[in-house]
Amino acid sequence: MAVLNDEQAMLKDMAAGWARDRMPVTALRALYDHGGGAKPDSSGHDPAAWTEMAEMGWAGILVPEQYGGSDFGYLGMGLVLEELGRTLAASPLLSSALVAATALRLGGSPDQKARWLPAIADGSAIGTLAIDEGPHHAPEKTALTATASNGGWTLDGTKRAVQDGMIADVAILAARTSGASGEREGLTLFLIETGSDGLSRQAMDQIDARRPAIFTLSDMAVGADAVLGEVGKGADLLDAILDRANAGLAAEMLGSATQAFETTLDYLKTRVQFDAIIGSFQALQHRAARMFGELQLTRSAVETALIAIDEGDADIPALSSLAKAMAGETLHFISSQMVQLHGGIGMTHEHDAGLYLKRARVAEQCYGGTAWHRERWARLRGY
Amino acid sequence: MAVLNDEQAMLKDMAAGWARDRMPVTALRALYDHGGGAKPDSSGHDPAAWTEMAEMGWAGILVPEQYGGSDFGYLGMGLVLEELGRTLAASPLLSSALVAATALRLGGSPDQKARWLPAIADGSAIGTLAIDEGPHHAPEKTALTATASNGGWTLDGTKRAVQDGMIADVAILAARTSGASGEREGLTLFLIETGSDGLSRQAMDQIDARRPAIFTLSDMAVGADAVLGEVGKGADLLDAILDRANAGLAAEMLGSATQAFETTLDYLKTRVQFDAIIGSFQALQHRAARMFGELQLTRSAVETALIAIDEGDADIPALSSLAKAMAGETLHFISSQMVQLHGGIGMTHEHDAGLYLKRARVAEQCYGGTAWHRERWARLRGY
Amino acid sequence: MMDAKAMEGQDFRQEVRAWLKASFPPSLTGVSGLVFQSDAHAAAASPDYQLWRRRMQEKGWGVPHWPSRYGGADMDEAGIRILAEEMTAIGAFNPIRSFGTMMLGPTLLEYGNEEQKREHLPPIAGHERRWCQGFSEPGAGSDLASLQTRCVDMGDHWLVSGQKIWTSGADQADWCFALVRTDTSRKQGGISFLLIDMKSPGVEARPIVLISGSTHFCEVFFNDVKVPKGNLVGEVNQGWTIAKRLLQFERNSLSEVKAEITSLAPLAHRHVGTDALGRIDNPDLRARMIRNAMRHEAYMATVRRFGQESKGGAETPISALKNLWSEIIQQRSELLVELLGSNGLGWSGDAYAEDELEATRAWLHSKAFSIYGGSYEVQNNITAKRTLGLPA
Amino acid sequence: MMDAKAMEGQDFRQEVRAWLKASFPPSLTGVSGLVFQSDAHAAAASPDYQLWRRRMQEKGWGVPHWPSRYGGADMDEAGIRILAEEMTAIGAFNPIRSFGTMMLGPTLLEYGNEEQKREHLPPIAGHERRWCQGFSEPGAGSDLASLQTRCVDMGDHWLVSGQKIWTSGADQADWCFALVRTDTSRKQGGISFLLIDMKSPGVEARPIVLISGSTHFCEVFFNDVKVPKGNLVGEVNQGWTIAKRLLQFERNSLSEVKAEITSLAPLAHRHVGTDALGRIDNPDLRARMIRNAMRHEAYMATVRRFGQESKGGAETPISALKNLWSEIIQQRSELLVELLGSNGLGWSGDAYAEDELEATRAWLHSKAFSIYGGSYEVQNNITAKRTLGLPA
Repeated sequence: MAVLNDEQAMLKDMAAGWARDRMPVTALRALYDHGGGAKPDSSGHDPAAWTEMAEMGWAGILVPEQYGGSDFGYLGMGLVLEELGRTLAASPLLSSALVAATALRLGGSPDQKARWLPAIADGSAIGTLAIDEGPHHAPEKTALTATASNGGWTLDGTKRAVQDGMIADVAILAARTSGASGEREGLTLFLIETGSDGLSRQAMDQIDARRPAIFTLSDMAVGADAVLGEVGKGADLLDAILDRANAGLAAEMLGSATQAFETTLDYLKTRVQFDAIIGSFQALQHRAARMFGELQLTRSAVETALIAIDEGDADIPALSSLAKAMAGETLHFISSQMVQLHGGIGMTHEHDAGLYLKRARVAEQCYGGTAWHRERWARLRGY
Repeated sequence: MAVLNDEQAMLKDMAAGWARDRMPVTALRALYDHGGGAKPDSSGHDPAAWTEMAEMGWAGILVPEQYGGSDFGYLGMGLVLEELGRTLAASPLLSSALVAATALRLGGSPDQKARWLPAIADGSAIGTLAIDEGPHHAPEKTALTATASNGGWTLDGTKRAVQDGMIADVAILAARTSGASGEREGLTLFLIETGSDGLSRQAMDQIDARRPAIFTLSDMAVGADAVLGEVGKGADLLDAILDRANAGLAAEMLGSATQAFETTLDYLKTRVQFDAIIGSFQALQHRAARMFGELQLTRSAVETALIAIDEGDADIPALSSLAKAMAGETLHFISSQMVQLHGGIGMTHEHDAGLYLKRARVAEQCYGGTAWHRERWARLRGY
Repeated sequence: MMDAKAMEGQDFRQEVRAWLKASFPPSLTGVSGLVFQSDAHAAAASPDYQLWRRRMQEKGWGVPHWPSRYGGADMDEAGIRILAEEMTAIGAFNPIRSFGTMMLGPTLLEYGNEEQKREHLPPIAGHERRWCQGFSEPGAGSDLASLQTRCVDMGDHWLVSGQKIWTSGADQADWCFALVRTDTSRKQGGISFLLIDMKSPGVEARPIVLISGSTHFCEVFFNDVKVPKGNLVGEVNQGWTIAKRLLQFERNSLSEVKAEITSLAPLAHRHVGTDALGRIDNPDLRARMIRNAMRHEAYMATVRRFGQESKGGAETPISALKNLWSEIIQQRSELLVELLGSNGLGWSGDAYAEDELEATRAWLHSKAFSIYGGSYEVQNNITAKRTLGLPA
Repeated sequence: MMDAKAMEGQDFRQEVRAWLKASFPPSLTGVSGLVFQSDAHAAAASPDYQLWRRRMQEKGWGVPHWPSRYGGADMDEAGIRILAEEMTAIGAFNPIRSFGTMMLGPTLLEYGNEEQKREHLPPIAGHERRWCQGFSEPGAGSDLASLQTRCVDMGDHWLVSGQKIWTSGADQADWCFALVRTDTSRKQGGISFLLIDMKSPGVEARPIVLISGSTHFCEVFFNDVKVPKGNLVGEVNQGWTIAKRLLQFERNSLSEVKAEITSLAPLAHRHVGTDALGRIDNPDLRARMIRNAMRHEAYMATVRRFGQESKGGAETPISALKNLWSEIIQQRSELLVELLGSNGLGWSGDAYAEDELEATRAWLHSKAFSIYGGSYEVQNNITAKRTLGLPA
């Protein structure tokens, strides 16, 4: 655990307590249909809980004070996400308060900031990022077109697996204003309202009970002021947004892995087989030691990335990819062992182990999977 | 263990007995200088032992009967190599009786066969293969040039790590008669006598006490009859030779891994720490189980490749690479665990563990390492 | 030069080949090699499949080595090998193969009395009676011998009370072979092997919902169930011996897998894309796929090898094979989901293709492979002690 | 706004910076980051290195936190941090750092009497007296407490007889701190911590040849060696407690590594080559190098993190860190040898470059990392029981 200042320590304790009391794993379970998948009518989160989170100021942690936020920094946001990750709490905090807020902070015009940051900070508006069009993370492959038309733009194309897409009011969307699929040049980010004409949304029923969306844009007209950042130069801005998104998501995954490990450790200390507490079997002790070691590496990578972002370190891209890749591998390892070491009961939908296992795959894939981030880290480090 | 016919079973028992009595690990140790590396005057093997091996007919196992061999097949040769691998026996059996004999079988003209196969079969001549010029296996990168000159050829260039190169009488050598480095087209194999003018040899002092050589050829003149196979079309022939070489080497490595495992298992059953036989500790039991499992996969891959060669299976290339890659990974794993599980004593030069560890790296690199064969297998299987 | 026996073999081979040619519906060719269960289920429901099953049953070739009076074909090892080879040659498969033919059948042949054999073997050979296995209990998972389901001798019948868990297909099954406690004073030595009609009063099967959504496994409750005295297999308190033998058959079948490996490479090319050299365009994923596929290929060769060796009487290290198998298949399932990207994360709905949803469920289901039929840890213990002779 | 203490800090920082600028020989910049030992040794032999050591010794900055009367500088945590930061900033390093400063020194400060401190600490702070550690015995490796070397009270002296093994540098050492048995009736409770002059009659050190060719480790024989009564540290039979404390210092130092990671990528580019995209031209090797390098980077961040946390009093899970470290460094050593290809297989001779031969020896030596200082297995036991609280 990084050394925290008093405010950070207080925030962490607050988040831990709230997640434990208000958003235990049973809260996620309530979103599930019997046997898995989300309830047909589910929005993929608990609106009442989101209101409470906003009231506690978490939606504004990354919003500058002049726009009604606390500008508390990414390590602070990471602490909250980690605690929510422990109980697999489903909320738009990452999509809106981290990703969308970051996009506006880094690329928003004064007007755009004034229009959206206060609403994001008080939770009245939910934002998200809409990038990938295929099943694999590949921003440079953006094919959704933005054509200039009478002073504004017309958008046509599709976005898949938009996080919290069904509940988002506003989305930062990557479009191609020039160049061909595969080129960084010619990418432009747009700030679009999801209620606008020309945009239709379809919910995706995901194994983690979240509800990402498929966006279909046909002849969707937006004004020139919808452009976030510079026309055709969106790739660098998008990278900067994704680095912060991945560091934040890695923090959530660290929390999930930590809790999965602690729950499993408790089971090892109580379950009896062959007239012995199974935690006394050396093979399981050594596996637990390995899980603990992987958790240490992951925590260090995650906290290093978050601190680097707060300090404006030049190495943020590599450090974020390191954090996300480590978190992905560790969470798979530990959530799989959580099932394995619980035995048959861990295979049942009634037990929590499966929920960690499922969330692990979704979180790993989001904003680029472990393999994607390993390759990116390798390119940045010259391998 | 594959199901053997009576002759094969007899050959295996004979090889096992001889290796145990005549070529125990201490025989290899005798080649080592104090502290490691080969004795300054060492030839990297025991000539007297080689004579005995030839007398037993092993040098002729792959030589057709008309040339004085027994034409006993690759599975048979693999059985002998496996038993010799158990005791890390150093001999030119692989280089000469398998690799060189195979080259002549597959590519030799009637004259070339008549000239060399009988001598290889009775052990009076030692053959080998000279291919790589850099530290990594890459036949297509052959740069050693063969220039046509008055009816024959002039060879210029270098070959590194030629197995048994200091004791070989004849070498099958890959040269470039046309095309550029990296191209398969334009490779030609030559049959050269190591005593010829224009060839100088330098011994390499290797960690496994073997003595490979660096060949330096300058204006070396050979006749047109020195060409093995077709001019410019040597690549396919070379692949066929290497497939058999790798399957045979994998069999030797399987033997080394099997013995390393059995020696370690015996130690686990006798060594006492914390007032208990360490083999009773579950963590070590499970590691032993994993080693045993890897050995099973490796044995199957090796025997499948050898049998495929004897049956002329079309899938030989992929099966040989599978065998070599599995053997490489397994031998590293088990020889490293041999050191680890023996503890401090396993780190000493006096103990056998280090000899298995060292031979493992050399054998794995020879004729293409695990990484090289994984990539080749993947290309062949369409990954 | 070929001896008389081999000649016969040749004649038999011709006979088998001819019959298969005439009897195996071409529409079923390669069905046993289908990647996706949904396709396999569809095939199994086809009239051709029913026809094929009926024809094999009439020949008794679903259980060729069983005596014909129990629905088999009295076939010897050589004949079985020829039959298998000829079936593989034309892409045919055994449509009778089931839990019953692989586990209970062999056990009854070894320990059942004549009456039990005549009563139960023919319906198994005919694929007409479904069985479930009542072994595990909530407190007796890896430590099976600590099971508590009581079985009391009431003179003219047994009275059974207790709870079983992880009983696969119990809600569909007609009969259950169960381990019950007939002596509380000894652990292993107090267990008996009992055949219970699932229609008996007091038997209740409740499906368990697994993380994959499957409801195949059940909890089974026995509330004072009356069982005829004749349904106890072998001797009273001999159940543990019989169960160990049966579990060997089970591990055998678990480590058995279909001969062909369906490569994931084409799927990866389609879903991930290829680079300039035609390689899967994700180096880290590709490297892991290659290693897994190589191990899978070596594993298949290992199953074939022990198939050969066991004919020579060698003992197959089943526990080691099962752990290799579960590790390799679990990795493969994860790799399949990974290469599908966000399309591999769906639970239901038309946002995902049928085979994508199935790949996801299959991955979740694969987590059970290292738990049921003896956990990964238990199998390693068995390998260490039984196969490697390490001290307890 | 900056408080008084911080002001002082600033002044001290200026002072340190000025002194380092004046005293650290520029020729030694980055020496601590050298990849190859041969280069490091060459540097250590240079006059500049000797000069640097002498200057640091005069300041007492080799052991800044030690009392000045023992050769230290009475420096507080804040000062030590500033010194470390300023040294790192200009690529300087601590030339005094040794076995003695890291292990025996701290132990004597905690358990030694005044006489022992005055006698032994200054020569350690001055890098003038070499120590070796006499703990392990042939029958007492992982199970150290079963050691048998006898130490009998002869009234006016101790009489020591027995054999030690894995005593690093014993043939070069001036003194040895050893664990000896003063009570045979109790295991841990019968061990004492004794300081032995290696020049005493009856002491013999024989180098052991390791697989790397190194003769750094020795067997040490004590044949009726007379040791002054004053050389026993702490109480009689308190040795195990003292040793555990010292081993903590050792594990600390083992899990300590130099701050910079030297990437293997440039070496791989040179020896393996690059593809069209400039990537290491061996996909499988590259994938393994990447994973190892990422873990290495995360490990370095972990060491830094616990460095921070320990200041807040948090306990560092040393056993877990040591296992991560040995695993990562061993893999790295294997990868380095692998990327050298056949050039990484040499023992000696001019067929190989100096750094190639050294990489090979380093790989062989690295196998010891998971054995000495508490084996991989023992460290996992400690993590499971002490850190995770799992039952024995």
